[in-house]
Amino acid sequence: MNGIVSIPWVAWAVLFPLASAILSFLLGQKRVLWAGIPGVFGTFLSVLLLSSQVWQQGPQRYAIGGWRAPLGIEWHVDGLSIVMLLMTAVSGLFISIYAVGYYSRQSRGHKHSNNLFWPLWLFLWAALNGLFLSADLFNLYVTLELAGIAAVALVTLTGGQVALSAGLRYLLAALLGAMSYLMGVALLYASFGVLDIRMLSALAAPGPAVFISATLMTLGLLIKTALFPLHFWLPPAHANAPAPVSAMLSGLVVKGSFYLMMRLWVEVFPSSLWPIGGQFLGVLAGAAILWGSIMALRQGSLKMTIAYSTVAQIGYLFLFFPLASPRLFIAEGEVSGPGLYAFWGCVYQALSHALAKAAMFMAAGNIMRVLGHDCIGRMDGVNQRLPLTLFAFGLSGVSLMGLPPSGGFVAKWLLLKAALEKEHWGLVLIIVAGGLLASAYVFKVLKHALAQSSQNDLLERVPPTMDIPTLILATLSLLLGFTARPLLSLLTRGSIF
Amino acid sequence: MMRWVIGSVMIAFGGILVWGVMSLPGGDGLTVKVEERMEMSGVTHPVTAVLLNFRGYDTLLEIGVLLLALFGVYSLRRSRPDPTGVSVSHPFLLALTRLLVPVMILMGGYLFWSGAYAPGGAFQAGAVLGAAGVLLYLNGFDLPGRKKEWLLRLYLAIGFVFFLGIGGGLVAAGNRLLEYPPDLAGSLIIIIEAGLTLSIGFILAELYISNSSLEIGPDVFVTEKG
Amino acid sequence: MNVMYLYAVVAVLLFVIGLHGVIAYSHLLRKIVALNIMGSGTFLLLVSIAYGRPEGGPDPVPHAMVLTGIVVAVSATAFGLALVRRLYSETGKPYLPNGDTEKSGR
Amino acid sequence: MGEWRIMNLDQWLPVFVVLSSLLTGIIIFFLKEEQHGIRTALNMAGAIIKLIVIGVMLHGVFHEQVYEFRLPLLPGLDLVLRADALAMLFVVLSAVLWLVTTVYAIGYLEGSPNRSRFFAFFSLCVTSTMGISLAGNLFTFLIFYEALTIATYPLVVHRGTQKALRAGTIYLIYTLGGGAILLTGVVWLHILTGSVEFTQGGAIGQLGAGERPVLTLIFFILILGLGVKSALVPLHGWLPIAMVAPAPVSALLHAVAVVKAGAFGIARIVYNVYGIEFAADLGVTFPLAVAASVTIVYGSLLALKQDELKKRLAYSTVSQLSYIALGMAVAGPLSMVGGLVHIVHQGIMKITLFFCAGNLAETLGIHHIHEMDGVGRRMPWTMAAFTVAAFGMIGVPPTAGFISKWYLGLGALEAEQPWVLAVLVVSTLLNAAYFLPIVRAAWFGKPPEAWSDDRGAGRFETDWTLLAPPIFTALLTLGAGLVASMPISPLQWARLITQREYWP
Repeated sequence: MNGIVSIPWVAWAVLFPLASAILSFLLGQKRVLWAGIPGVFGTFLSVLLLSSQVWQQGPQRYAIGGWRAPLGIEWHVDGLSIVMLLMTAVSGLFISIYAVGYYSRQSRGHKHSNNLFWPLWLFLWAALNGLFLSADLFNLYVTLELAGIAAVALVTLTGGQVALSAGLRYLLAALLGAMSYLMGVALLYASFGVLDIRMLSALAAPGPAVFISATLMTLGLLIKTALFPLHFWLPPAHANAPAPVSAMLSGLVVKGSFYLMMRLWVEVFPSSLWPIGGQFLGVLAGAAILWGSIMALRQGSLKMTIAYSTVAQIGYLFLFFPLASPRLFIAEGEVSGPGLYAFWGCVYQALSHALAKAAMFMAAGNIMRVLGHDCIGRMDGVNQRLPLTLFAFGLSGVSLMGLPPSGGFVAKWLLLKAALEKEHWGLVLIIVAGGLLASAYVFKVLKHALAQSSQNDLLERVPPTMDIPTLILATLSLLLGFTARPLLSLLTRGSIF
Repeated sequence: MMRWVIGSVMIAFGGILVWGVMSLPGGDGLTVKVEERMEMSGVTHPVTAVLLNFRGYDTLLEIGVLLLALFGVYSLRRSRPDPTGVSVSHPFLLALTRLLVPVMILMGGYLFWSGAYAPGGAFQAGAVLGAAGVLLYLNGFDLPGRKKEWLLRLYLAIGFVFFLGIGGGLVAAGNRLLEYPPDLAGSLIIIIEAGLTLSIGFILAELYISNSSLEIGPDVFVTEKG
Repeated sequence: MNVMYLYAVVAVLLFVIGLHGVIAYSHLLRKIVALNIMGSGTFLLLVSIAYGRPEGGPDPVPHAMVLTGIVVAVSATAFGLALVRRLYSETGKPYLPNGDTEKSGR
Repeated sequence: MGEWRIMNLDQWLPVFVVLSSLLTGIIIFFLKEEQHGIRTALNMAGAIIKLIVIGVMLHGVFHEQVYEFRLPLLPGLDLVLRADALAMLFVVLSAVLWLVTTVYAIGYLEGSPNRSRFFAFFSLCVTSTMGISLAGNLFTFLIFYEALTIATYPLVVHRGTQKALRAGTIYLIYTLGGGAILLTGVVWLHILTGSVEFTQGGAIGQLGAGERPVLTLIFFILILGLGVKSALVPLHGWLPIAMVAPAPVSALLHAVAVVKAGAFGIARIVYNVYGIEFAADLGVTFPLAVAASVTIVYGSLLALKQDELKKRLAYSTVSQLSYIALGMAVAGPLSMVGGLVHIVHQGIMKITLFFCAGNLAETLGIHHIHEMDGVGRRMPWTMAAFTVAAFGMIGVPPTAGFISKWYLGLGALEAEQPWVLAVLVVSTLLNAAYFLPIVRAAWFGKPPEAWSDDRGAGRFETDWTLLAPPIFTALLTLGAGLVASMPISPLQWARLITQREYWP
């Protein structure tokens, strides 16, 4: 037992997906799952065991190569990293199972489309894990690029004209964002000579170069996270990717750059940036919630609706910036205040959205598989053919609407509490209105899907590997409503505040 | 109208950036730290020491990015590239290639070897090898290993496999990730660099070659004869 | 006045020129070239700040960052060009189609 | 050790009450359409187990035993299920009527599609209702209140017709909007006072005077949120439209569960959050009384205009429900008894009426009042039940309705608000005006030569599963009035609650 406790699971959380990615490439198309499946479970278990280590022993620092910062690269694993890693691991596990089903049938028809899914996806997972672990600004840049290119390659897997242009748009946005981020890193390094986040937080003093680099890095990450009005690339990319890819992009990938932004604002950038910068981001966040929801409501295709819903839900994440401010509260036993609630609420929003949105895109994939299209107006009869999928869609919808008892409800409760306590009436209104708009677009879909169909023939079945993971993820997004206490307590381990 | 708006925003942005860099202090960064630990790095050239030892993890991921780009291009291909169809077969080019390719391979080897103590290293070497591969392809020669797909995949991946295998092996042995024992550091880095040189050469060549299979008809850029 | 600042100013100007190119042009090749110019600006800045202390040797860390950055840029460019070519072969146009998402970006 | 074990089990009883229908619902969802044997067995087992557990708890609560289950959800915020006297009033009502309605629904839906989905969500609705009843704080109440909204939607749109889907949309617009308003109020109150536990005599009465304007505002926000489900005019618009749902849904949910959830919530806010004395002191009860009175009269007037039977019943629900709110708003012990007991009385009477309406529609295809001439001869048992319930609604002794109105009237006099009496008299006249013509036509009208859409039915006038439930609830209606002075009657229970509220 002692052995398991002392193993550096943090390293395996990155090594497993990397190794299985390259192995699944080496093994070729026929045997790809020989590497893929062990890789998925290995990664999942590593993250789980790492979490239990952090839960029991507190935050970890890991100097890669034995070289301590500032010379070397260090990983820093605190509660926030762990929660993001867990989010990725749980969603990733079920998305992977779904993908096995999704590609099992297609592979007979298309030789080219799927054989690279597994290496790409495992690389993406490795990149996300690396991103959540890293404490080195330049290393973070590399993980961002790794994740970005893997994501674009996954979008273009189907190779259609629409997917290609969506992928290109995504690639350009991702590269622009990363470049802007890198320029900021260069300026910070030029100013302070270190790249480690913790060291920078002690050194960084306000000055022109710091403000400029903060602006550049923020802008870069805003593009990558697709905050309104920089969301232009997101809906086509997320809507035109294969279903498991949409699930991981909407659920996980955008959270990566958001996580980084949160960390930078709290730990690196000077606190004088917050009053104006935070409010500015708050305005964008509010606009994102309203605009994304309204656009979601206006879409005729299911996947576009879900993609625009992501634009809106990303807005909720950014409520962190107007509602929290750094060092408002210190984790010395006594924790309270709107800032803490905003922090909790946003992270919980990220979590529950990850599960719910992944489930929703997977449900959309099932519907497309059976109906052959994803036009909302022609969805009658889905209820008869795919009751489990539709139920899963409804469950994840409950979380998106922020209705109890779901993870989304906990997030909304915390955010609403922070907003009311800060007497930020505009945001109170937007949080409530956003929930109602979300119900409008979710129930729009349900309404059409529940309509009685004239034809009852089963065109095509989906394998249980597609149905069941969808339902499990959706159920988990609901059950998140009951696990807030342990998760928030984990989150506060070595809190960034 | 839009042009002027964008232009003036850019000018303002440039002005702010210039103001920002003029305020930079100009410190010496991590020079001293690197110098202090050069002896333990296993190489004598500081940039190589940073790339493959102090910040070796960055380099590992970077090879991952290169591979990912190749995977991306692969998934866009419509068919497998066929060198016989795209041959330029100009006698002059053929002669040049026959002359150049051996020299390029030799130069790649030199660059790889010199990286330990002078500017150079796996990337420069790999780039030269990649160029050699492109030249060969343009003359109708195929890459070695194309006939056996698994062998080609192995060439492409071997650098990453070595790197990751050594990094992971060290973890399994109780070290930290990529923590080379000081006395083995030099040799391990050589092994990794050798693999990287080969793989980078192959990847770059494949990135170019795959372009011909992206389009439906005959490749318009390469098949122009004469 | 340190010579570093001369390079640094040129570097950020390259960055801005590149950014302008990405935003102002719609031809995809131009966009990709412009992104590379942005990248070059960033790399030049990193190289120039390596000479922050003229008397000693250059700081190797930014040099390593530039080498890594170049490989990343090459990878992204190669993939981007392949995407453009494939799109061109499908649509006959080297532009992104004007969809409903065009409102907010180019 | 033994003591500890008993305490431990006690704590879990409220959870069993909730789980007995939740688990049933989940299992049923995964059943195949044709497995109706298992489905029926599960439904009945769930309902009966629930009744047994409730029986144990009822005994305990009467002897001042506390059943409380607490699950921490967020720091400083618990999910609390607690069985107090008021909770038990609603729990018993819903549990008994669930059993009855399940029997009815099995007969009603025989042979129609999507029954697994129907019974699954039906069970989820009951689960939510149980949660609402047993909620020990506002947060828990909110959770189940919203869950009820979601669980009801698939039942409203069950038939999947365009009309049903449209009704579902309207239902959602009202209830989700109300839910959002309620959420805002609850969070706001939470910030001011911390977790709001339902306490006898009120939880927040001790707050400083400076908070009074905010507390008044929050009171109205909460009532606005709850007013949608309890169909206070002008928030009642969804109720008549939602009648497109199958009869068992209309019967249990739109006569009992959903609308009572709103009314019950108002009771919790008035008695256990603000406290009746503090609420009266704030001056918030009078506006509530006015709103309730307007609803009573306006609802009756609209009922008068309907020819569709279910619509008339729906508007009658709008009107009758506000008796409950009125009883609270008058702010005296006797009127409180009247209001609370009406939660039960209105439930058993209105469900009878809806069962009967369902029987007419299902057996003879009758949907409108003008088609009902002489129907008493074809379906005497159904119409007898209908007549009893209708008399109850009017308030004719010795039915249950008479007891409610009697106590409301006495309460108004006791609280020196005689205008309430006028409201009661007007309402009673209107009740009579829209129910008596139906009864008269059914018994004394001239029946047609043949019933156009008669599906016939073996031994009885209709299937026994459809016939037994209304007769049973009609007997309850009579019984609740006849044995009102016996210790097990709803009236005595309401008196017990009132006693504990006023003299804790």
